[in-house]
Amino acid sequence: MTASVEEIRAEVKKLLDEGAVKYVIGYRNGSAGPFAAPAFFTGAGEADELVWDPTCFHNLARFLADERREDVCAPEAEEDGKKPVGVVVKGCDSRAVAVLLQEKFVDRDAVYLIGVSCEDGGVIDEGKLARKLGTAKVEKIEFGVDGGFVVTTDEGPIKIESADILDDRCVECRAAYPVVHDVVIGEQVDRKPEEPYGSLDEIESLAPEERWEFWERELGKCIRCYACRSICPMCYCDECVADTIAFAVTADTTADEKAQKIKWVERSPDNSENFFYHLVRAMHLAGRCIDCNECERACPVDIPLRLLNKKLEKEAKELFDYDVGFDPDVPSLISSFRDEDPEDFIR
Amino acid sequence: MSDNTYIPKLAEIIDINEEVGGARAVKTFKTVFLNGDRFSFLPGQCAMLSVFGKGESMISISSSPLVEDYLQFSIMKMGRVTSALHEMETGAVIGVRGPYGNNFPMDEWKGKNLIFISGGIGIAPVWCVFQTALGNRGDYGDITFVYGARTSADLVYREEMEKLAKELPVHLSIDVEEPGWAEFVGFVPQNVTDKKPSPKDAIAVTCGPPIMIKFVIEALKELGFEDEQIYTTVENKMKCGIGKCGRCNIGGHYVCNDGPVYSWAELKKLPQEY
Amino acid sequence: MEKTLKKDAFAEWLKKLPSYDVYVPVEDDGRFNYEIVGNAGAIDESFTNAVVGPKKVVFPQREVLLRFNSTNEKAPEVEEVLPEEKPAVVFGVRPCDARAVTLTDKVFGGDFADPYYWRRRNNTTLIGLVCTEPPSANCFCTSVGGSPAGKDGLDVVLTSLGDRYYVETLTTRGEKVVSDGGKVFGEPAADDKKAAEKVGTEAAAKVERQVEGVNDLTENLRDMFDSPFWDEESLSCIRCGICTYLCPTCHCFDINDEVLVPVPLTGERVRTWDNCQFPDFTMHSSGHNPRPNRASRLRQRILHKFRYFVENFGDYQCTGCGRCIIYCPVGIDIVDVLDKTAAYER
Amino acid sequence: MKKTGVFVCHCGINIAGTVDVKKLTEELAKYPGVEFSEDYVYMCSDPGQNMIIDAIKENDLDNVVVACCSPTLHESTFRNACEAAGLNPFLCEIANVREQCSWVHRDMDEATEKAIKITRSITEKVQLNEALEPISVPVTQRALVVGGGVAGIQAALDLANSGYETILVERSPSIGGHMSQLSETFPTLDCSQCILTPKMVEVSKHPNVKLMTYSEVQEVTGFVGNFRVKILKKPTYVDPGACTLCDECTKVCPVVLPNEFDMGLTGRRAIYIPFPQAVPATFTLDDKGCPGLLPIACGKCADVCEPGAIDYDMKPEIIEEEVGAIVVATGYDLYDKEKMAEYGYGKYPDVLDGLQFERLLSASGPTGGKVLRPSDHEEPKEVVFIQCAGSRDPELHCAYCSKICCMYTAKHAMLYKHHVHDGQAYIFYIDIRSGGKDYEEFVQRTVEEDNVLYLRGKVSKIFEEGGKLKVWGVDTLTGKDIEIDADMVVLAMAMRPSAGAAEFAKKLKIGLDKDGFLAEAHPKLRPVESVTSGVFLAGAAQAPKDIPEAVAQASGAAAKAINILSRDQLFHAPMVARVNENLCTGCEMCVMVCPYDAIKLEEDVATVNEVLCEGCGTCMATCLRAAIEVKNLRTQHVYDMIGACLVEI
Amino acid sequence: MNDRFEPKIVAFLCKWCSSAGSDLAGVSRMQYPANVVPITVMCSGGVSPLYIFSAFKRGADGVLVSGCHPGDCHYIKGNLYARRRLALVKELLEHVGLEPERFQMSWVSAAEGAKYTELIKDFVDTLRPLGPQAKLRRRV
Repeated sequence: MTASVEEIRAEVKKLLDEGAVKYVIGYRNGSAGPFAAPAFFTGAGEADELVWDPTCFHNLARFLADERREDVCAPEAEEDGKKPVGVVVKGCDSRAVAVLLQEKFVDRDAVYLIGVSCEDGGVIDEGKLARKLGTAKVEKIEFGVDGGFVVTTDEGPIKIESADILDDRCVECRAAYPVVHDVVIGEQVDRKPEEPYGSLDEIESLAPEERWEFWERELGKCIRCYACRSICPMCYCDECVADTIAFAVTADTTADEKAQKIKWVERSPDNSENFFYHLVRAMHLAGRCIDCNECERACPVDIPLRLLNKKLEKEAKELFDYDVGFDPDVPSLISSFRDEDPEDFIR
Repeated sequence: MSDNTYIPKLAEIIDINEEVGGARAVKTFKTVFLNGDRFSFLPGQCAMLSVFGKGESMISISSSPLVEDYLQFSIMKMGRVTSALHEMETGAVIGVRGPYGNNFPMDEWKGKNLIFISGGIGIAPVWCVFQTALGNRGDYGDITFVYGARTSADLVYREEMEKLAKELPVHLSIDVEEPGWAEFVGFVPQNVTDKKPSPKDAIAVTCGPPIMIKFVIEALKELGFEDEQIYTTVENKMKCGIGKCGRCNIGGHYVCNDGPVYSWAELKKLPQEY
Repeated sequence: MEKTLKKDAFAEWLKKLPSYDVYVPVEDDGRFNYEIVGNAGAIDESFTNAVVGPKKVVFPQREVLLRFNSTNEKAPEVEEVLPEEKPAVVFGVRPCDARAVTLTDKVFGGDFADPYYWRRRNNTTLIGLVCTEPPSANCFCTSVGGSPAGKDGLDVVLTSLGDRYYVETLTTRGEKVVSDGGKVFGEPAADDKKAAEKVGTEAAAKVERQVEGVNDLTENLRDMFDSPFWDEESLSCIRCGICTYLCPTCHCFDINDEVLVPVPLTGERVRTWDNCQFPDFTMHSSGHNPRPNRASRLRQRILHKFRYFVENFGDYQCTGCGRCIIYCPVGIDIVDVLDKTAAYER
Repeated sequence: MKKTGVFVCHCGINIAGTVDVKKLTEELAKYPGVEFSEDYVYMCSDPGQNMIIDAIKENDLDNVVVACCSPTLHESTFRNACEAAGLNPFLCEIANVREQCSWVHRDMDEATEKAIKITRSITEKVQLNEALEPISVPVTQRALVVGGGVAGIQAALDLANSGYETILVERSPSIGGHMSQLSETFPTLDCSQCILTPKMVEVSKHPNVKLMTYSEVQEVTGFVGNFRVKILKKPTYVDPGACTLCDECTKVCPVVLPNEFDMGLTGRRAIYIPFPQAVPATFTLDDKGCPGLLPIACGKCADVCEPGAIDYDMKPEIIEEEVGAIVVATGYDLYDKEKMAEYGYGKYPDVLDGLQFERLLSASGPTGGKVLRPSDHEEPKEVVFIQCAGSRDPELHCAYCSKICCMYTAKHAMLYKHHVHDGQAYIFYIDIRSGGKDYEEFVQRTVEEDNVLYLRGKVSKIFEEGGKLKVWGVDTLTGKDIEIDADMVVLAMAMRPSAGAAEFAKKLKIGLDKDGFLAEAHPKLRPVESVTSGVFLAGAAQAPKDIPEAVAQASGAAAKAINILSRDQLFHAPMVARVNENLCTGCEMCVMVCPYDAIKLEEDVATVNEVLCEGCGTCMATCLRAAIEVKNLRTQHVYDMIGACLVEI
Repeated sequence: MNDRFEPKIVAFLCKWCSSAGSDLAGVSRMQYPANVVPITVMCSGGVSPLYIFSAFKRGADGVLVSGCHPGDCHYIKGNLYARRRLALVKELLEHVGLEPERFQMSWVSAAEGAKYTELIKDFVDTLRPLGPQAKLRRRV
């Protein structure tokens, strides 16, 4: 089971009614199939369009970057500008907010976090669903009353066990209950995955050459659409190594500065460029990725990006006992060290 | 050589003149083609210059087609390619492809008075048409030049301008007072208003920073110019120069093909996307 | 010229095309892509539509335009690099994707015909496969002038009739490929043509998604440039490049110099796909950006496809393949957006 | 393009013997941006430097690369030459083709190829270099000396005598340190108090010295030339101006505490003067022992104090001072008692440490200079001295040698013999380290004149039996087991950095060595400097040392401090971090990693205090958005250098 | 010249310890292979992962980062940040299948000329049998 959509709607309605928030970022039904889509609610009347189902994949913390850049819903009145933005956050999403708070990218009072506990639920994996159902046309996906999912196809509703179609990120989730929040809808749960890094077992068991072949094949597919970075709540940098143009240009930026912007990566989607981009991105997310797996979901060519990020999450935990996105007040992974950090790899 | 328009012709820089120094440096380059390549163009057209290893940049041709010895480009140091150009010395070889874009309809202007109004590096596209008009002096009526920059040190072609001032009305301006400056102080549009060129049988060609163009046009309208009498050029980021790469469009217009020259009558119909 | 081809003879046909790069849709974990194969057994008919259409064959994501080097101290040497004159044949082309190629033809033709594109295009034979079912629930080809059995851009059309294909050859390029096949083809039965037409008609009826007020689309979009509509619709846009990279009609590109060796300078001038949804697409080196936000970029995408392209080339620049809908990670749905323009109060 | 001049030094045959300098010069001449490339036999010679100067002028060079020896040797030489030619010195860089190339390779082809890569890579770097100006910082011409032992006193006197106002901070009520506890000093056996007291008085009376006893440095901010220090002045509850030293108060004080000065061999009252010669001469009320400072509970001292010098309401004070340089002389402590339980230390009253024994020997000590056993006040006839108690024992205790114990144990044994003529002194030792002027002779005297028995070996066990301390050991020279029935055992305990030194080092941002002593900037060449510029080390805080060494280092530290204070301005290397405000999102990660607290957030954007920044670049590697870079070693510099290293020749 | 494969190695040496240590190797006339081109940085803490990836991309067969021993850092703790950061880089490179031997980190003090010499010898010996690093290298 999971939180009730009515309660979420009621909360959103209340916030908008009271004018406590600028707007609320939540989910609506997508127009193109059974999946939910991000939605921006500005009036209490719209709250009934909000949905909560196992297709609420999106990590809505992503949109806080647009908010900070003032690239969204330009505040109409000064007064409005000071109000927080309401965001519906799952456990994983709340960890993203925790990292954004840790990095002071977002002020705590600039957001009103409407936490939703996933309880024993989570989001589904589209691929697993497709494999499970074949060509049947899916119309609706809901949480089952006592766990699992109910998927309605053109042939009627069927019950599917959670294990069959639950996304890997949820299988290995350590924060089904939001870690930071202003309100939480749903029960407090303390879900402990049996194997928090189980999805890495297979690749880690491969020989180095096999791993290389795996990644060469997978990253070779990359078309560099940058959806992985665009959808990532942590990829909020104005300027990225992948961009060859200097974005942060002001009247003071000299021609030399623009001319010297390093071309770390060419736009050519070939092997070394793709590797460089993905390696840098993985490093950049080390200690920051909270495993919302949005990059992998967004990827149109199905690169298992999660296996890169998850690896570093695991190493951060095992080498440095560092947990990402649980406490906004601790120093970040790479801006701290412990005296006992391992150095057996150093000669 | 192939007729593949993407392949630049090699050209040697034979002369470099440092017009403006400092952070917004401007240099004027004269180039001649190697390998017997030829290039015919019309006033207002542009060429894509290559610095190999750095890339390409679309630059207006400043010399007149009447000059056959060289092509001239006045370039402000701006980004990767223009900075590399500014680092070059005479004898260096660059790539040139083009010409691209449309041109000023100078044939239609025959018999008319021409007023050239430009600011800063905006003189580059105007200089070509201006020189061409001078070269065909008999075809046109009065020729007036209004030109301004932020400071006297930012004036491009200052020497040439001062020589020309002996032959025709040249109205220079700088934005703020400077010791020793005897001419107009203020913005270019104010200078236009001050000099009151007559709209009668006249064509105004203006180029400069967008904000200047906006106010020059207002000033000209005040003076009674019709939209059809005012011409300007537009710049947008370009990569191919031939209407394919998809980025320089203003609405359905591709500046590289359909521009850069527009009469104000044409341009005001287009969406504000430049 | 009409023929039939037994499905189990497909592999035979491929064997007869040794001089071609043969592209066939290949499945990888539920997603299809056109890949060069030595010998495919058959076209996997369960294939929905490839992630990236045959656009990549005629307009690859990366193409070297020229090579330069300055080993010689004075002038750099510049070498034109045109694609190899190697014929390619693409099997299993969906009508929407084939029609899309006719649209990129328009862009790369004209006054400055693009030699790279045409070198590939003229060497590419597109073998279509009529959709028996709409490949996805988000197909809307019939709204934008296409059909599951459309023939535009195809050289040969295959229509599945049980255990065999009905084969229509439309062009001389197609004839070559079919005649290379020689005896693998049979002659059609009398009612095969009818049966094949029926397949297309039935499939067309199953295309569920329709753009409302499609006839007024261009007109509706005419006065919407400055509308707040784009702000509202683009709120969840994350400015990634999926919609346009995967679009079979999108053709925008970037040109960059890639330095392979800094000293002595050696490198390539490379054209790569580019994308109007990327913020740097239109950014001047001064930092000024004529399309500075998501709204202006979404507007560009829609207006380009449904207004500017119509003005310049007389056609929508969209063939209704549905990829941008399927793959958009935030559920931006071009049909929905277009529908809303019809209803939008201007 | 900027015009680079490349100057290749042969260094006689040091470089030219392995690197084909002609080829190196020619290859560089072809490199993009290189306008001038020449070689010469000794670039650092006058003609060599003139060659550079002339070439800069004649070719209008924008920057210079000298391919020569390590930059640690001649970087400043060549930078000065460039400056002489009117070029900013930071536009000159050194390509190290000697230590990192010609000297470590034999094959000329390989070495030449590598030299070309190194020089090209430095050429790439220099082409991106900016002209920089050293950062000038005004200097507060005052000093702080922390620690009032002999080292601190000496440093303070040297500073004060040079005309600089000096604050001397001592945490105990009197200055003097451990030296004031000693009886006589080796090898001259002059009376420790007699030689120290005049210095103590001098420093306390010096017009340039501000003495702050019973005070602790709480916080140090700022940087060389401009430190801000917060000093906590603990309340003594006695007004030193009013106190007449009549001593009535101690007579009525009911609280007895161990006397630190006598190393706990005696007691003292809660209100006390540490020792008769204490400076400042005033009483202190130890609030840890006084019954809660509640006049209701006690108040006897105030009752008897005629001048009314006692003020129970005295509060701790925080005093802020600004100084330009800091000398740290926080001294040492002896190794913890608990850790020496194997020798019965702390368990048997007659097992003493060296300082306790000093007190027994001292005329002002608890026994008035008689050697008596603490347990029964009998004269010990058999005394065992054990050296290296805790030292040189990497398994169980301290790995290092405490250095002074050999000498003071010899002195102890000798003085014991002078007091107890019929007594026997045994010394267990590992080996005798008596390096120092007249030290070896002193040890020999102990053996030969005073018949002290040196036993080479370790003591395995000490236990009490029949009123004697049984000492079991082995004489490793003879291989025999030894058993001594001793009346007293004196342990030459290891020296440790004084308590709180580690914490204090943190406040100063100076490092500690592996043993916890304060780390010097360089073990050979910068032995009195810490890694933080403007902070200098003196005395046993840096490493175990004896009095003359401590005093010498104190004078050295003072001289180094004067070096700074004597200038109106300091110059700081300008290769410091710079923030691109457009990119900074204010995540504070750079702030967290900066070892010098040089980065602060101002209006949500990182701001670098250029004076504090040492240019390490950790911020640069940490910043997630490349918003902070070190001048003249920006990412771009390194990027281009990497490229040059990897191009095939 | 023989045909033996000569790996190209980029070494990032901190100025205060490792670069000084390599200077000492020079002063002591120790001999090691010429495959390493050193780049002196101020502190190992300033070595960005980008440098390492970029070196591999541009054709390095091996990359070495060397700093002061823990506790000896001229900048107090820069090397400890490097230790953590580069441990992750190493894990990541191995995870994608780069031969683990190709990236090395070491502590070399100013006094350890001999250690530096051994390190380089061993590194070159380890890389030789691996052949050129083609995985992350850009296509030429």
